[in-house]
Amino acid sequence: MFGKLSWSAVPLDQPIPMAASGSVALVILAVLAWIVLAGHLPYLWREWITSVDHKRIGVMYTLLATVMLLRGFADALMMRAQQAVALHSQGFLPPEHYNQIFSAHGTIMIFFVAMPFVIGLMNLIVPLQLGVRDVAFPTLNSVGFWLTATGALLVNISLVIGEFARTGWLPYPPLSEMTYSPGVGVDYYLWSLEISGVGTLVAGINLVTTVLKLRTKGMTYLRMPMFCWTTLASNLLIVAAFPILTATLAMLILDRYLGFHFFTNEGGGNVMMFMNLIWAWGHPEVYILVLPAFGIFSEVVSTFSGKALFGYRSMVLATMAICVISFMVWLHHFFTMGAGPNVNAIFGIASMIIAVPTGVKIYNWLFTMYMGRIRFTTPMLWSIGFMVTFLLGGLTGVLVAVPPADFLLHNSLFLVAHFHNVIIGGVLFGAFAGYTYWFPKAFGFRLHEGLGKAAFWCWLIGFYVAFMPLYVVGLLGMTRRMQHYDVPEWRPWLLVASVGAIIILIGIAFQIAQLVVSIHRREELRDHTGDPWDGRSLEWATASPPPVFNFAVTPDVSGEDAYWSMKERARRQGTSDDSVAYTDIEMPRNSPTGFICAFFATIMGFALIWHIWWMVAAGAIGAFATFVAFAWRDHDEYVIAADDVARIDQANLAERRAVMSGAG
Amino acid sequence: MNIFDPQGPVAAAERTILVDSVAIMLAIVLPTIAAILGFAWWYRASNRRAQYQPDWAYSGRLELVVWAIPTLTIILLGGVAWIGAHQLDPARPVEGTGPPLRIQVVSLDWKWLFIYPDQRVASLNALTVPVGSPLQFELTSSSVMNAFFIPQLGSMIYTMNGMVTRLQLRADNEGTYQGLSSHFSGDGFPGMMFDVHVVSQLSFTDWASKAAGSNQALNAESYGKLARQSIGDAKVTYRLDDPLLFQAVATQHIPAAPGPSPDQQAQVSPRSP
Amino acid sequence: MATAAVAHADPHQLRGLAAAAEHAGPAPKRIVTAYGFWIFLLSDIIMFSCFFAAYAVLSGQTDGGPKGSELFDLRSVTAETGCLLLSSFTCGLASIAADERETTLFQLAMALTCALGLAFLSLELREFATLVARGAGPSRSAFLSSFFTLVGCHGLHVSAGVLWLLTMMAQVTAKGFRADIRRRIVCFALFWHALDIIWVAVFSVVYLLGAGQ
Amino acid sequence: MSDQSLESHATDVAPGDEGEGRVRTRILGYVVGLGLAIVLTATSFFIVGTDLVWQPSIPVAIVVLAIAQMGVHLVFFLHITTGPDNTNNVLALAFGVLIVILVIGGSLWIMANLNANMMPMDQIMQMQR
Ligand code: HEA
Ligand code: HEA
Ligand code: CUA
Ligand SMILES: [Cu+2]
Repeated sequence: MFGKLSWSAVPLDQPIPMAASGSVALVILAVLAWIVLAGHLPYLWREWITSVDHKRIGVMYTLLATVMLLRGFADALMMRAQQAVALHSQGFLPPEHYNQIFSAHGTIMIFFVAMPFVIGLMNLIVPLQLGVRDVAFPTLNSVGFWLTATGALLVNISLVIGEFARTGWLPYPPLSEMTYSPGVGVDYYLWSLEISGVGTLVAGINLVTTVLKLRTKGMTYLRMPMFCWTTLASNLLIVAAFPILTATLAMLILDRYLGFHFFTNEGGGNVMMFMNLIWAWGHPEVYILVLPAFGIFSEVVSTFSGKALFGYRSMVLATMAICVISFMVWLHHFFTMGAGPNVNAIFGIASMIIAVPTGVKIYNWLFTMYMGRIRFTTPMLWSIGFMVTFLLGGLTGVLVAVPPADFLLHNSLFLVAHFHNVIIGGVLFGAFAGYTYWFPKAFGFRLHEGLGKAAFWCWLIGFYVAFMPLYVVGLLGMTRRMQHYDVPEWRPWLLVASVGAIIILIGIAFQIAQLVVSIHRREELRDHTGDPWDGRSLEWATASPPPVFNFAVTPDVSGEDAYWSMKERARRQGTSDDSVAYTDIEMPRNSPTGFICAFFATIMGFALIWHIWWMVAAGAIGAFATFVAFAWRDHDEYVIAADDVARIDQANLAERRAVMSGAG
Repeated sequence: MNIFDPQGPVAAAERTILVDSVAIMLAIVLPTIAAILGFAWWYRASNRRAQYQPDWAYSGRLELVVWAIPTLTIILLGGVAWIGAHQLDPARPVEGTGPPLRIQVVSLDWKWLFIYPDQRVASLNALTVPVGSPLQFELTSSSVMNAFFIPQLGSMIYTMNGMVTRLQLRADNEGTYQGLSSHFSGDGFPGMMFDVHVVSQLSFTDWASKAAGSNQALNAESYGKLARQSIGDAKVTYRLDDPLLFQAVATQHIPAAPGPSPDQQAQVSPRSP
Repeated sequence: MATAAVAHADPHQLRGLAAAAEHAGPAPKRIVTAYGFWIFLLSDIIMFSCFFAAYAVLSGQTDGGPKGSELFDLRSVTAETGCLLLSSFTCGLASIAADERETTLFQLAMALTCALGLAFLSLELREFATLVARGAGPSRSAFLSSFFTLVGCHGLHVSAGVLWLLTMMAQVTAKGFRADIRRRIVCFALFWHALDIIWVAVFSVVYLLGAGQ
Repeated sequence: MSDQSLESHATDVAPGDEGEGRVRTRILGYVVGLGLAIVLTATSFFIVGTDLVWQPSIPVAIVVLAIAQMGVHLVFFLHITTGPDNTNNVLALAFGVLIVILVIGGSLWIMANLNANMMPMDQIMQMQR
């Protein structure tokens, strides 16, 4: 009846995880109870859960990422603590725990922190920058988000019921095959990624179509803000790479569930095929993450330097070059598998070539600052911190792209330091820059600057203290994923690294404080103008937060830096007349399709993991029925009358004008 | 285990390539960092002496430079990579003073088996090699992937069931070094360190003949016991009864190791806290 | 607002200042929907390319079991191919009928498409059943694993297509040729034709090249 | 998305769109496509079963015929052409095809190289036993 599931799957005999997950469950229940009792449920359901508004969905994506960041960071702290004590001893985490922790940390950070963070920001901002009212597929967008959330949920269920994979964040066979990993851990991994992978693909299709087909009048390709370009590139990569992940994991699933022989030791299977395919996805994946961050930095640097982006066309070219070349380098993750020298060298050189367009980007940001007037706000600090830090990470990346150097450094902590250097220094700093930069747009008030700067400095210093020592131990021969070790020389460096993690923790505390304090003082931090930073692109042309329809009248664009040039012209021409012709606006209706789909997907995923076949069938039928029901709807749009549009818009304009006349 | 303290030609060459590559890149990365910090400082909004040109966003000459500098660096570095990949191809023969020594390596859950087919001996978790001889490794795995790595001798290489990878190294100084598995292979993985004893040619012959007289025999049967999962095995030397044992493993005539035993499988393992 | 002491312009009063003839604005829904679906199809094709790559790499790994040339029955494949080709044609007729608002013709063409699709599926299932009965099931060898996965994945797509097709017939019956339903018909037609393209690759690579091995 | 733009989108065509055509001509298009596809398929099947062609060239011929037939399907059934209004559709297709080529070609090359270096088991057997 319940497949492999029994009470023994719940760790009742283990006080620590039980107490930990029990209290988390209690907190969640308490929050849910509060929501229901205080009567917030209808509001949440109406305004958020069923929302198909790209801004709301964007916010929910980032929220998911932030929550999962905390989980991923808890794992990171435990790893650092374990390695700090595990010299000549087992430390406090036995191998079966430790191995789950680094696997969960990597999986969560990549799929449920970095991905949702950048996808959230793109969802939130890109339609605004393009000057349109919505994305291409609003309801599908919601489905995509909820499927991602399903994946995250399944990973976290594995804490309480069963176990997570103990194979690393990429489950290399044959270790991940049934013979060597008979538990349900790998199955949790596989199904949560298959499900969230579909969600990501949907998000990618949505954003590609939005950028290519929905631009406001006059918004030609070469007038799009850089962030739209990097969004396009990143989502093209999603669309091209995620099917590879889906197919590869499907093959592993078939091996595990139906006794196929893709990657088994028996039956003529070939494990190398897995490495090959998974990295054909995996390398583009890291650029999926970092390209949007590059876009954010482009916006931030040019805004706070008070200058147009230097070498815009070069930037576009570099972005698209990275997009294509990233599909030609994947072998650099297995130089040490024994391929011939020609293959190794060609892929090594191809990897290095990516340094050229990336370098062009760095120099273009540099020359954007040149002869600018730089304001050191928090987003700008993150950007400068990024430029310096990412250079070092890129340098070590290019170093491991030299095959003979990689023969020494592969899988070492040097490599771990490389990728944290580019991911934290690139993706995470970018996400934080975007978060502070666009927060006022999303919520109507700015974040506290002082606390933000404090967080930045802790992160920056903490990062260097936590990861520079890992470069050193890597050079001292330490490999990754070691639950304990017997080499005393490594110890001091690992201790320093734990101190770094604690400094980062303080940084995170500042970020949380920043959020709390800013919400508290939101009235004095209120952004009345819709344009708190003197911005350049169209998202600043509308109110903060923008009305559902984004723009009362969609703007007409006649050059790069659309909003900046509008402001320039207004400055030259003096004041304006208000005779705007408002029209009715049609907006898509909210829909619970996404949430209900995710509900059935969760059931299906869970049932598949535990081999409860009747429940799988029930979930599948439910999901199909949801789609048919959705397709059967008669009215999928509602109309906002011109009068209402006018009222909302005039109110916003009045507020804006009041502030401006107050400012002189 | 410091890779900056190489004990053989392969490791030494790789160390040099590593240092050279970093130097080449630093030559352009350091000025870039300086420029970033410098520009950020000089063009701060409060500096009234700094020029402000809000519309300056294009300069063909600068663009050219911006593309050219990284390109040239990469051409140089790419050359290093191309030559290095060929010169230091793991399978490429290494010269040496002594006679070449064939060693067959099997990674097991979770220990290392070293087979010396010509000496008819084998050893577990300890590798003894003569100084100066070209060491010709052939490697395979009894079950899951591992990577064979002696940091001070150079190049690591994967081991995989049903396949044979090749690696050629040489040790130039006597002494004891550490080797390890540098690819995660399951619960016992961190325990897969092994000692590497680099000894004189004479003591190597001694060691081999002593091992050949060992009362522990390595054949299909004792190998079958070894292939079961275990952690913390002692260092043992064997006389090699079956000189084709390695081939039998590599060609899967001996099936892949079984993995966790059924009672381990039955128990649902604990989860991360 | 200290940081932004510049004038804040109202964006829309500047409309029409410069004639923006270069880009006309957002595309209509029909184009957006079809384009999005087109992107999905491309990603689906990339997924298939992984299965093709796996098949190509593993097709020699028979583990002592039967080879392709011993297993494949080209007559059955010819019949399957015929079914799919004809169904592409009838599917095209259905698109035309939908554009012309010809309900009867549309339903007829869709029913034919469905019948051909089901015929294809039953032929394929029969082939699979014979293989399994002969001890050449997917867990026999890596070659057979990749064969069943590649061909089966295409079969699953066809099954999903049939399900979709039936839903579309029901929708047209219930709601007529509404704009959103016509958009879905366009997407369905794209999907069905794309499956045909993949089948061309399947019969060429798997059956025809495999029969020669 | 609301249908804000009622202007004509002369520069844009949806994939699958065949433009304004009379029913007769449209049906004719499908008939021609079907005819070509049948001829190409038949040729493929014929070639494998005959001794009339030089055997080693058969794989090449099959691949070429398959590509031709995919082209036929694209043009006559999916209505993807190279017209200026089709730029976006064709570019997307080109990107997809590029990735497919990279993934399949790259995988085959890499795997062939690895397999050769790790020597197929049987060969070791022949050499050693
Ligand atoms: C996005 C990717 C990502 C990120 C951000 C991190 C962040 C960190 N990682 Fe992680 N790591 C990986 C991806 C990532 N890691 C991967 C892929 C692996 C390999 C796994 C494997 O081996 O299989 C790995 C492995 C890995 C190891 C294993 C090494 C080994 O194999 O032996 C260690 C050890 O210490 C480690 C440490 C850390 C630390 C200390 C951080 C810290 O920097 C933690 C930073 C903390 C946060 C990022 C969270 C908190 C921030 C907030 C909550 C902000 C609040 C925000 C708002 C209000 C907006 N990581
Ligand atoms: C966002 C993530 C991200 C980014 C952007 C990068 C960027 C790069 N990475 Fe990294 N990488 C990872 C994430 C990332 N990587 C992860 C997660 C892994 C490990 C996965 C695992 O095993 O678990 C990894 C592993 C990894 C390997 C495998 C090593 C091994 O397993 O042994 C290699 C090898 O080539 C590599 C190379 C590179 C290169 C060449 C770049 C380049 O793109 C960097 C380019 C940037 C610059 C060089 C700086 C700016 C340039 C200039 C200022 C111009 C002038 C400079 C020069 C000419 C040098 N990376
Ligand atoms: Cu890996 Cu052969
Ligand atoms: Cu990579």
